[in-house]
Amino acid sequence: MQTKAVKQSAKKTLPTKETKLPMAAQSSYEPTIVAFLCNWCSYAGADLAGVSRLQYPTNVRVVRVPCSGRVDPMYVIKALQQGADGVLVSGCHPGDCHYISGNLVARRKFAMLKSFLDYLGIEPQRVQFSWVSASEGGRFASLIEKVVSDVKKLGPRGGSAETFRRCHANN
Amino acid sequence: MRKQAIDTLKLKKLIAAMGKDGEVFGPVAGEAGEAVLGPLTDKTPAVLNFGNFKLPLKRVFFPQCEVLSTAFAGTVTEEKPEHKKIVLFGIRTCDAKAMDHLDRVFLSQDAIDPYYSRRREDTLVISMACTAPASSACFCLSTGAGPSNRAGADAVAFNLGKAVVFESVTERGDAFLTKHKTLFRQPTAAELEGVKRQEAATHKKLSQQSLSDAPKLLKKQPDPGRWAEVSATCLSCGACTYLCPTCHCFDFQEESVGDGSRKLRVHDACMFESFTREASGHNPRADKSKRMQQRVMHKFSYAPENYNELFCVGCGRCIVNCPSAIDIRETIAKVTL
Amino acid sequence: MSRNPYVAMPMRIDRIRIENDAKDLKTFRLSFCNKSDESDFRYVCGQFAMLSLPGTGECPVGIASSPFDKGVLEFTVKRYASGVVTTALHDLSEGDGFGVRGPMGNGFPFQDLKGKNLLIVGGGFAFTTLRSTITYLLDPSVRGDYKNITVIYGARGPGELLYKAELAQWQQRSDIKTHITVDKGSEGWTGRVGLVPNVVKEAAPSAADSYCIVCGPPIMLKFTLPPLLDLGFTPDKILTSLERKMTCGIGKCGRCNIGKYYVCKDGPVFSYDKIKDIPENGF
Amino acid sequence: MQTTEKTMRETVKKLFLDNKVDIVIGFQKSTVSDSGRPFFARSVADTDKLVWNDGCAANLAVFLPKLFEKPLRPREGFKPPRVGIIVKGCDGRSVSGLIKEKQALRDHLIIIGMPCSGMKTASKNRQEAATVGRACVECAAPLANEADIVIRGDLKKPVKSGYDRIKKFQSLPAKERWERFVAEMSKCIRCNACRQACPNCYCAVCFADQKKPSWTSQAARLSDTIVFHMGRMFHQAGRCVECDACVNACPMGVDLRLFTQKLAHDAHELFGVTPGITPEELPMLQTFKQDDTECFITDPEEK
Repeated sequence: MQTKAVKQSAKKTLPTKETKLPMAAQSSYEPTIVAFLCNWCSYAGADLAGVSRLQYPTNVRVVRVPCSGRVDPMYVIKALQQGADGVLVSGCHPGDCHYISGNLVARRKFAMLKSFLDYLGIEPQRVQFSWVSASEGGRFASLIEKVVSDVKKLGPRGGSAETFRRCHANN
Repeated sequence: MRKQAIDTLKLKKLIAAMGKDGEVFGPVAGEAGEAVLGPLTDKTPAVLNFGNFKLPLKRVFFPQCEVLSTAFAGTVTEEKPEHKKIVLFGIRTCDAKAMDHLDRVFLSQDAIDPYYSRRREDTLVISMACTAPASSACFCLSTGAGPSNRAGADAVAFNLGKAVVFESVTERGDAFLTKHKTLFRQPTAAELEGVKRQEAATHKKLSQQSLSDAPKLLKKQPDPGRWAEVSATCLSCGACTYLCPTCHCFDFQEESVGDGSRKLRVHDACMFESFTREASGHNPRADKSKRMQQRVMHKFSYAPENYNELFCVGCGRCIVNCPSAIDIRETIAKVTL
Repeated sequence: MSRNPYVAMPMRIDRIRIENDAKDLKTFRLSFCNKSDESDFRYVCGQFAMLSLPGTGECPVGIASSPFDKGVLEFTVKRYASGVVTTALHDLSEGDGFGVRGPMGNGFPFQDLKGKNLLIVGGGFAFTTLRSTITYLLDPSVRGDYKNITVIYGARGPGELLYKAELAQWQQRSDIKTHITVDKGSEGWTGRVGLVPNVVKEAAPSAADSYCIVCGPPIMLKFTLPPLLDLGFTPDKILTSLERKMTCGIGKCGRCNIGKYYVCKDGPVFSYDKIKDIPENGF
Repeated sequence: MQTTEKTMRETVKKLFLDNKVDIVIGFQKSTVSDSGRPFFARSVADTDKLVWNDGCAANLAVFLPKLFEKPLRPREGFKPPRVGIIVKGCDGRSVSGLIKEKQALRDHLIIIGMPCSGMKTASKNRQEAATVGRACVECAAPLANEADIVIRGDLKKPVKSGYDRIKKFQSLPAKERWERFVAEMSKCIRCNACRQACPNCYCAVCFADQKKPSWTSQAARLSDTIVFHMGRMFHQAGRCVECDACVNACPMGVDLRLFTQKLAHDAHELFGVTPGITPEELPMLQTFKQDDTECFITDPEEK
């Protein structure tokens, strides 16, 4: 493998010193989950969970999108690269889409994406998809609990995805 | 210019001795059996009979991606080029010649590139003359480089089978021969004759067609329609430029890392549509025929005007690796017809 | 070792002025963060610099201040919707900092211009380095070196004219003749209406013992060059400034190559005879 | 093969003589080897330069979108060119896909189907001799199904399923899969040859070249390279016809097929779609069925 050899040689001979950038110290592992929630159902579901004073882990960072169909697969890939430990996409249940079929198109897309990322070696627990309606505050809370505990079980992304993540790796 | 010889069996000793001057790199067997540029050690001896590396030598001095500065909290820190002594042994003469070309760009007196110049200073280049073309796409004679040209190297080696004859080119090369004089001996008359014979024999195996007229012909500004014709099957990828030993276009990229950022210098290619696209949306080279024209003209017309040298060494990498098998020699012939 | 040409010197924004009605042109007045940079930064009107925003990128901008303006540099930046750096620059406020790499390019050849009449023709946003030049020429210490100075400056509309306060000052002066024109007038505009090439034809300054400096969009150059040639300006006496996408600014990265020249190193100022036969000149 | 070549030349010549085409995209002999390289024949005189041999591996469909692109300011009386194209089975699938995605005009296109017996691809390492590519070994449809003219000759026997390698890779632990993926990615020099050679990559501005937002940079940083390839490959979901144009174009010998083939495999397994063959009306990811799979959906209430 020529590239490898040349890259290694380049590395050995020409070490560009790369200043380590200060990072927030992490004592106990709390993963960061980026959640893309559709405006009409899942975001409202999250709201309901809050209003109902349901407890769920604080690891989730919500991005409100108009529809699960609006979520470009690149969002998921980019979130993982930029350091998210897990990504959740959630929309309306099939049949309930505000735009009639946005979530059904999304379903095909994410069936392919999840299978593809899994195949490349990104643990399936890191990329999850679900349906939560506006009335399912409880379901939302237990969904977040499940996703966070799944990702926690995998441990910090020192494993398979380390090379991918830009924050720490000097690659 | 001095000549010294060494028995091939002693080459290992020489490489070990060179290791004291810096890390020694040369052609070693890669995983798939092809020769790659790697560290020469006891366990990985130099492969002396090889075509050429897939990747051009420029990447050692001008890596595809390097960090120029780091910014954090409003302060920009310069990443200074570091000193690291290297010896390159047994690389191809066309690649060395290409470094001579790049020197003219990166070491031009009005603005010296500190990164390139540091690496160039720290590297001793010992090339090895070719004995046969690496592929049917080799055309080094046509560009004036030739299989045993001396430019860009500190010393050139000739592999005669039982012995290797070294010829110094620069003062540094001279110093290298002096430093290891205990390992070298004076070449015999037969060996000197052998070098000459080898050079002549290799010349015969190469295409004799000369491209020295190209700058004159291209200066006449070929018809744009011809450029469109020759670039019709071009896919606008960067395989030709990224693998070219003399192409040196680059770009700066900013990379955000955590709360800070890094400024990178990365290779870029004039064949990409985005290369000259301006913020206003205007693109002076929006058409691929214009980009092909730029690449060919830069190598065969502008560079000769500025540096009196064709910026092509005839290594043939662009021909072999082009997905559409576009041949730069044919392109020039067609547009200047 | 000399200065790393790829590393910018830090500067601070002292003042931001919005120049036009469309609010996409802002003039940044900068001061040097390091005193040593100030003494190192020697420039000639017509040169440019790379404005460098860490984490975003760089863009080349002509220097709009005059070398006689001590301790400050001014840059007028146009924001483009698809321009990453120009948009980020426009989002900055006074007191913020960014980097400047330069000065770059050749600038106007004042040695050759000494003792000559000067015609300065500018169009639109390209007036920045011409403002630098005019301010420089009007300085009492150098004004005597040059003969008559005529300025023709046009913009699309009155709201798009740059440096309005200075334009008004120049019009009051007797040592410079200023023609200001707009393509299309608006309410309250009492000045001239007409395209730059037509104003050149009308004003018809003598080409005898003269140099012409003309900067503007390619389309303006295309139509202004013929009347200038008709007036008797020879191509070697017509100076213009080109623009190209640039990265390094020192003639290495290959982006701004036109013919055998690099706009960043051999230009941006070229006499018309040097570039008129290069097909990629843009006009 | 020689008679096939002769028939092909005659056919193309006739198209020109009958004034049915303006351009025919075919192959001509390369300057450095015997293999074919892309060639635009524009007149009867050019037809003698056309070749057909076992080195005609390039996917010629890649040129179609640009040929049919309507200029920004079309001249009066602008008409798209009438194009003839020499296709193998894989190229034919690409052409069908492009027609479906409105990148090629069916009524301006004459598809000339060639009997493909498998193409040898030039070795990425100069020492090795050219061998029949994996795409050809695993090809299930060597003859274009939408051809207007079919040239007879030796046809490769189609295989039933070429997904053994995918299944084997799938059975490896996630860590090993990722390592292999990263090893392939680290060979990449970001020359974009894969993208440019792919008929499906016709976007006016590729996501990788976008500046606002900037998805990935041109910097050959491993992390950015991974984003580029993940993005580019996933854009082929339900569209990849397994022609291996990307693999053949890659100067560094990156085994992209190992990954793109998974998308083709999934399109078939999950949605019953074989791009370029299944006569569906819309591209796979632009449509849906009520009963599409839900097997990947997380159900928090499930124990």
